Amino acid sequence: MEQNAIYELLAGHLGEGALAWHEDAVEPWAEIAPERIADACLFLRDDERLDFNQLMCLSGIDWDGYDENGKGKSVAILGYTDEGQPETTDRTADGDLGVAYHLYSHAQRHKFTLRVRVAREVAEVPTVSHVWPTAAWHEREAWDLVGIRFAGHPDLRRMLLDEAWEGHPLRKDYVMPAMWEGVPMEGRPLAKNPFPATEPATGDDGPGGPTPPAEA
Amino acid sequence: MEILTSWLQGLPGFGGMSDQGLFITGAVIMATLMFTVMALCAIVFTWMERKVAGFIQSRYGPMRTGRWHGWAQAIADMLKILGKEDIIPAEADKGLFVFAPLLVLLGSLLAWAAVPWAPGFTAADLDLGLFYIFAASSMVVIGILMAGWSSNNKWALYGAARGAAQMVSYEIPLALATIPVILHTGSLNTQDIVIAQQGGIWHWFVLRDPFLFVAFWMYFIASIAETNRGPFDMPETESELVAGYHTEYTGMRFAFFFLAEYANLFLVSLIAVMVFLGGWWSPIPGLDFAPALTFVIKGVLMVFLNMWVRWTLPRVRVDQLMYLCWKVMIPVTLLCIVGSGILMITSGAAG
Amino acid sequence: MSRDAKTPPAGYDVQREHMLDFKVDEQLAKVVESDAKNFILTTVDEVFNWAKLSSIWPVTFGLACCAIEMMATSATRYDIDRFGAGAFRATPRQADLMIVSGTVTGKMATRLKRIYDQMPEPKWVIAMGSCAIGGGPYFKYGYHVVKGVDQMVPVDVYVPGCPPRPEVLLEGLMRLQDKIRGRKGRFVTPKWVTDYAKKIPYRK
Amino acid sequence: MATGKIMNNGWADQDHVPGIKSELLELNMGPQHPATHGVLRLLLKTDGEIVYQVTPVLGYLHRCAEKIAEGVNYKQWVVYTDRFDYLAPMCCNHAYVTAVEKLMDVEVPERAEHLRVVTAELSRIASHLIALATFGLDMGAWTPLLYCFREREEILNLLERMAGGRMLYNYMIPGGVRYDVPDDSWVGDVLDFITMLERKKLKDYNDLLSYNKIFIERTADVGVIDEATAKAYACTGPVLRGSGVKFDCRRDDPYSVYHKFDFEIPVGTGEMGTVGDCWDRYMVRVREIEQSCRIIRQALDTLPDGSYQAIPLNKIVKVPAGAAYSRTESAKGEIGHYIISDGGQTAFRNKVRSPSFCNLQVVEKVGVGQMVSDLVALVGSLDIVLGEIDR
Amino acid sequence: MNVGLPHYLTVGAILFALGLFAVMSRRNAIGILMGVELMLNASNINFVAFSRYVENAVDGQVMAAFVIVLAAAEAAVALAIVLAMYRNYGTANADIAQRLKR
Amino acid sequence: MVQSFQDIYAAVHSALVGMGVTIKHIWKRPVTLQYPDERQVMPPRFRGFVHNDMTKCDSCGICAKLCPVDCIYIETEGKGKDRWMTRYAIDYNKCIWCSLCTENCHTGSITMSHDYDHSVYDRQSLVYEFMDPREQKIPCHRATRVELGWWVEPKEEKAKPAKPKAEAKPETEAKPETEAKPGAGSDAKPGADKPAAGDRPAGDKGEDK
Amino acid sequence: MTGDLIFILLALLTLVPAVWVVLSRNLVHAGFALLFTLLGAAGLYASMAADFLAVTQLMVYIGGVLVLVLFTVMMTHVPRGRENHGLDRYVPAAVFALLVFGVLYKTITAVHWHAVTPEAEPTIARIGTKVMTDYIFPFEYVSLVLLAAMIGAALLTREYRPTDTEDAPSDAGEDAEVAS
Amino acid sequence: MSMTIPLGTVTGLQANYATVFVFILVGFVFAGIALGAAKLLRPSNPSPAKATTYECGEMPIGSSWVRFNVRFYLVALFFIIFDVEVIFLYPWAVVFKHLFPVPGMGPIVFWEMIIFLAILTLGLAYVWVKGDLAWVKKLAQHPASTTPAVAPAEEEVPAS
Ligand code: SF4
Ligand code: SF4
Ligand code: SF4
Repeated sequence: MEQNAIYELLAGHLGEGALAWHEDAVEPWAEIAPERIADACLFLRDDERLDFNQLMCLSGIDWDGYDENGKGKSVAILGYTDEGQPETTDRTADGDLGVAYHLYSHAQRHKFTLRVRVAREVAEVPTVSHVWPTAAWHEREAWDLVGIRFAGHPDLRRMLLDEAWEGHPLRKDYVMPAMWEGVPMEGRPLAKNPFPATEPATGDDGPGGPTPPAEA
Repeated sequence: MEILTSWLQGLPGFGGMSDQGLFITGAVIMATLMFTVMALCAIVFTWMERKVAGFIQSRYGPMRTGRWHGWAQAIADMLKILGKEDIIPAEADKGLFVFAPLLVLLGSLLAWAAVPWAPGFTAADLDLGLFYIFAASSMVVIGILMAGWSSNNKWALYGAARGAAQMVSYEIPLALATIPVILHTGSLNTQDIVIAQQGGIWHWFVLRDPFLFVAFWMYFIASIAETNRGPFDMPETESELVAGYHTEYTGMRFAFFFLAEYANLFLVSLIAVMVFLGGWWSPIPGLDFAPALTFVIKGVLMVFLNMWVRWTLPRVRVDQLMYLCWKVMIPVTLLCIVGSGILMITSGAAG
Repeated sequence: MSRDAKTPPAGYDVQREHMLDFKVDEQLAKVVESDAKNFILTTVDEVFNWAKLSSIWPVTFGLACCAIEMMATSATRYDIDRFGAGAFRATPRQADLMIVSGTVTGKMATRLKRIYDQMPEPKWVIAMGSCAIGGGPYFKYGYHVVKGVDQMVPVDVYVPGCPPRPEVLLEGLMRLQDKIRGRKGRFVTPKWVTDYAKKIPYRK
Repeated sequence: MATGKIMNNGWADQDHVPGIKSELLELNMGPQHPATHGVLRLLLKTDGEIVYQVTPVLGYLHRCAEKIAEGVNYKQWVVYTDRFDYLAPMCCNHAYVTAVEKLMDVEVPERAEHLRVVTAELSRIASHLIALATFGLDMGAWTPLLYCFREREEILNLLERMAGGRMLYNYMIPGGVRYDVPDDSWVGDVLDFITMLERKKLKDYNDLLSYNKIFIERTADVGVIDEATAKAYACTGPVLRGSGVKFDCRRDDPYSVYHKFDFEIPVGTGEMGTVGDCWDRYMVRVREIEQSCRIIRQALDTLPDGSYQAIPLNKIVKVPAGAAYSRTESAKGEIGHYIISDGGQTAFRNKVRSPSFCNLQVVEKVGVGQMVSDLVALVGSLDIVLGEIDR
Repeated sequence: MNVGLPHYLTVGAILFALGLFAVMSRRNAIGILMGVELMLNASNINFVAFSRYVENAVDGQVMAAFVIVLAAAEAAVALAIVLAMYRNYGTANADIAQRLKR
Repeated sequence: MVQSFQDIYAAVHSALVGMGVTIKHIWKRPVTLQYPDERQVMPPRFRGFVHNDMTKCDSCGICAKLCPVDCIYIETEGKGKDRWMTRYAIDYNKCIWCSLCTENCHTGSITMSHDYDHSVYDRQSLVYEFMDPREQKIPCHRATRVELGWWVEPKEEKAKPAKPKAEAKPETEAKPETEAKPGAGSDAKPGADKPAAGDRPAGDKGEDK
Repeated sequence: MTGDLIFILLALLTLVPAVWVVLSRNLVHAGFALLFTLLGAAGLYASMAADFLAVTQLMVYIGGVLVLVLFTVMMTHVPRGRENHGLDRYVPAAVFALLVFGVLYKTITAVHWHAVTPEAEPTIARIGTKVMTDYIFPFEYVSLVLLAAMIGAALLTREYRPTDTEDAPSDAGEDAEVAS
Repeated sequence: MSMTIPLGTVTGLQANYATVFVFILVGFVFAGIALGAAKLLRPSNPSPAKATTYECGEMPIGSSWVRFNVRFYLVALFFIIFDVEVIFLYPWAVVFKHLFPVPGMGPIVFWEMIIFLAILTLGLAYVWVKGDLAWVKKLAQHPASTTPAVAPAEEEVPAS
């Protein structure tokens, strides 16, 4: 089925106010009000004309710093320096968070994309794990990495990181940890120039110095 | 024993020795010999296993330790294990943990006492030889249970439970499969059993009658299971229970299990040879030059068969293992006993 | 093109690998000489060292992509068993060597440490692959990656590569054997690096 | 039957309390366990041999790939896609470049697509070989593992000639592939190899493993994932097909040039037991190897001439702003990349939908009530790879 | 010392007394069972000793064999009962089980 | 009953078939490559350690920028014509042998060598220093280089003479490449693939032995 | 002399662990101690030329009963394998046991046994003959007893049995069992 | 076969068992030597971390000293019965050949054992039919049974 037709059906179900349609994108997508997402998904799954029985993907997104017009202005994320120390910044992130749902129907062979957007402070979206069981893990992952809480999720624990982990790494303002539960996460500066101007390079096992052993 | 004691008597220093002294000296020498053989077979067979596995898998196996095809590999392994630190887990039941490997080792060592190496050459020439061998090796079960339980490790516990259940189960078909042979020999003495097979390959029990043939294969399968190898290595299943009952064992204590495993492997092969494959008799009558050598060669061939099976077949599941034992092998061996008995009666062999 | 050259290509120095054999060569002789006071002890030591280096049982410890290469090393074509190191033990209790093959993440690092602790001594660690050596590709943004397993456990040999070819792991194993033998092996920086450095004309 | 009964088949734990629930043995399978194919940890609750609950714990190989995607540029990120499914890196490369190209809207030269298909299929074969190998190993068969690795080495050699890397190739780039066919004999060698594989080696595996009675007993009727479950959990790839669903992105959502080729989609038929059991999943992989061989043969036979790069190698790729989800069929299943670009050199967000991640989820449901050994079989037959689950 | 019948009988008696002690002092049903096994072994020793030193026939041994066999059967059933008890009362403690029964 | 006999037959039969397969392999020659004694010849595109020919490198820093893991360390001092390179190092703690650096080097100095086996005992030794600033510093500016007499022709010229030298390698893909790729990019490739014969050893001992 | 020594060793091997069996607070330890007692008893049989019995003891007691006992101990899971018992029982039990032992010992020493020490002979054939002839009915009876024991024990341990508190159908579990 | 070495009361037949006894002692001695040698040679560097229980790298949850599944017990139980059967089969097998020809004994010897076997086979058949030899394998087939496991994050599977 055509994307537009799907949208029409969905809009018919949800009512106009609940969603917006972005048609000209590479991949058209419908923006849905967060509180209606579970409803919409149930409809998309159960309506036999649509029959979206597969949730291909569920992605949590931090929209902070995204420039809609696409001038490549997105903020640089923080990492570790060459010395292995975490980079820091004064910038505070403020953009919205979002979730994208990619649906597919085995029977009808069509796809559809939904998106929701929530304010960073709210960061809560209804779960769709009762619609598609597979969403359970995706949502856990989104909670883990992006920090979007899914209301009604049966088991919203962190998925990839440890329960005790601090912060949600895929947020744009995430500062890399230096230490975690006794495990050093920072690197060690290895890039040091081994040739300080005065000291001679030494040793068998020394860094690749200019003194190879005599070859036979 | 007799050979040994009389030989000892002939030695200069032993002439004036009392009979008891002679006997004890003889027994100690014998036990030492058996122990050495046992250790040796662990060494030889680990190497052999790795080579056989290697060649089956189109690779080489050990190549570099000791130059020629890594012949010294197992020696190095043993020496290294000797120098490994010994860890007793804090949570373990220390006494039992320490004792379990000894028991396993002892269980297999004891069984070696009754192996008929050559005419008249048995460490303990027991009237109940075969029966005794099975009985002695049943001590291994306790050792395994002990090891698994005392480790206080869940995988070890699983391994021990599986191992014990498996070994006790397969003891039955193992013992039952030999009974048709006992019917023929009328003696449990290991020497007698071999002597009864004199006269070329057609007199070996495996080829005496069809039931015995089936019994032999039953024995073979049961012996694989009894040694926890091949497709029946449930207690050690690397891919399920990390290393089974010896998960927590290190160094020398682990080596004891290792030793016992290969000693048992060789032992059951030797028993197969002794009971079914004509012991030290060569296939062609009259060509019995080196009885002990023939015996050992046949044993090694059986071991090879064992390895071949091991490196070919996937592993069965626990319940299938039990199924195989209780629902296939025990009925079949019972059938073999009855069938062989009837054949004996009808052919007039009884009497 | 022939990939399966069974002979070393030209310029490859076979000699250097013969350091592996249980034979007193010059360098070892030097080591031995210094200990010559107690001849027996030295010999016994030597024998045990030989045993240790000939029978390095690794623990089955695969972490990531490199683990596949580790498997490949133990598989048909490269066959780590030739060195006596093919007896992969599933339990650290019976292992001598931990091949940290892959990315060590924060969550795994504590487990890795525990497994290492549970190994009986003497024990060795090979860090295989860039990740295990120094965080590798995950150095910069790897918030969950430990940059170098040597921050968790002492590492004896570093095997570079991403993933290192099986040969390299074998080479690392040989270097480990050298180390056990009591010498630090040969010079480790490849010669071509220094050779080129030498070729550059001097300034002035 | 009452629930309590089952619980009570093991005995009570506390003293003096009649009819109390039994204590289940809680044990960790993994993260370092031979059966978990990496550093997966399965938290089991068992009673004897029966598993009452499976809780996969992930993240032991969480390598922060999605974060890195926001930090490195599009071409550098190809390197990291290699490391998702390190058993079939070409497939991952392919998935990623397809997604980027979808956003960039570039026309990829035919030749490049053919080369991509060939390498990806070779990679798929390699991955399936490892799947067979490790599955056999889980079942206790060592030797097939070694044989499969032997054949895999051949593939790696071919791909190494092609791409330079032995295992991780970094071969595809947005807009094409990095290198052309390396030498004149390469095509012939590939054809020789697949012929040999089809004719001889697969037969060996079948003799040794697939049709071995013990193997069948261990895998048939074990770990049955029925069609409804498979779809609900968004299983893809051989897992879905093993459950009898004839779905394959290469055919049903065509990308690259797969529409040009004639191949079949093997599905589980329940030949040895129930549709969707471990044996079916295993066999689907074996049959897919054959199909991959067919594809390779066709792709090489019709290998067009012309350029193989639409974007020169030394150009920095910039992707226009927008978002696109693209999915391809990797060896493990459907691998999807959701790329949000803001027009810069690096992706704004790159979510990877990894097939193993979704496939593994089914363990929570299907693993319950299995024996420990069957759980091993189930996990083995899912053919997960942790690099892509944890990313 | 010339080892003879009395020595064996004494060993048997000690073993029997120990078994008795176990039966009386143990609370755990399995402990009691172990005590019973000790006593059975004691009686077996006596059987064999008599058969060897008094009668020189194998009847005593046959008897002992039957005892062993029956002990095995007894152990099987008794342990099954222990298990049943454990399942029903949650304890292998004979006293408590008895109390719970009421 | 019949079923169970069939099962037994199937089990025995399949086991025997499997054993046939395995015994077949016992007699075959193993496919193992006995590594330290035998080595395989690497294909031309093989990516070993990254190697930089310091005589050509002008420390433009492209490679360092393109490296996805930032493992190339270039240090220079001075400015303009008096700019000297004091360090060129590659950190194999991080390098993932991806060859991205070699693709865009405009002088073709950085290449992937065929050397791959160098385990070390010390993590520091994996930082390969390609030059020793105590012995020499390398001029960066073209004019200075010309002046000092170690100007190396730009790649376009360099690539062509390099080709015939690589005759040992049967690969010929350089041609379609150059056609396909416009600009300098096309020539990055041959440099990546081909060692300047004689310059680069296959084994660590070098061919000069 | 050597015989005496062996006897003493065997008697110690029997009795010392037996004390442990009796006194150990850890039932698993008691079980393993029982192993030695049984081993010692087997040794005593052997020293009395009852070789068949000795081996039977090894096989049935050690290989069978003991395994069973250990399994049961492990299954009933006395916490940490320990049993709590107080002294209150020790005293009467000890007194009674000593009393019994006293009586027995008195009997042993009081009676003059007409002991003979004949030459030892292989026993198995004789036992076999005996079983086939004199003891034929006890023998068949034993088989019935074993059958009964097996069925009884199987019944008792069947997994889905109704209990006091729960009343599920007794064989419900079996229908679902997959005989694999 | 028996040796007649005067060994106090350990005579003749027992001599072989004395050998077994010596085997036990020698076994212990050798094990002791091996352990002693290892003790001399091995390093010892205990630490609390080293002595933790290995459970795939995780800290174990609870002790492993919990009860086993009854299955294993049942196996041992049946074993014991059949073990006894074997015990009686051995003397029978030994005398069979000798007793069978004795007039009047043949049928008795034969049928007696057949009856014995038959009775025990009956037992085997009983437990077989009753399913005691089968492992309860599929928990999933008990509809209510998935509930004890703490429900994973799953809901009703949607019809698709
Ligand atoms: S070093 Fe490379 S191959 Fe190895 S684990 Fe890390 S990314 Fe994977
Ligand atoms: S890109 Fe080439 S010339 Fe520039 S710094 Fe790197 S190696 Fe030198
Ligand atoms: S090969 Fe890749 S990782 Fe290594 S230096 Fe070059 S660009 Fe960096």
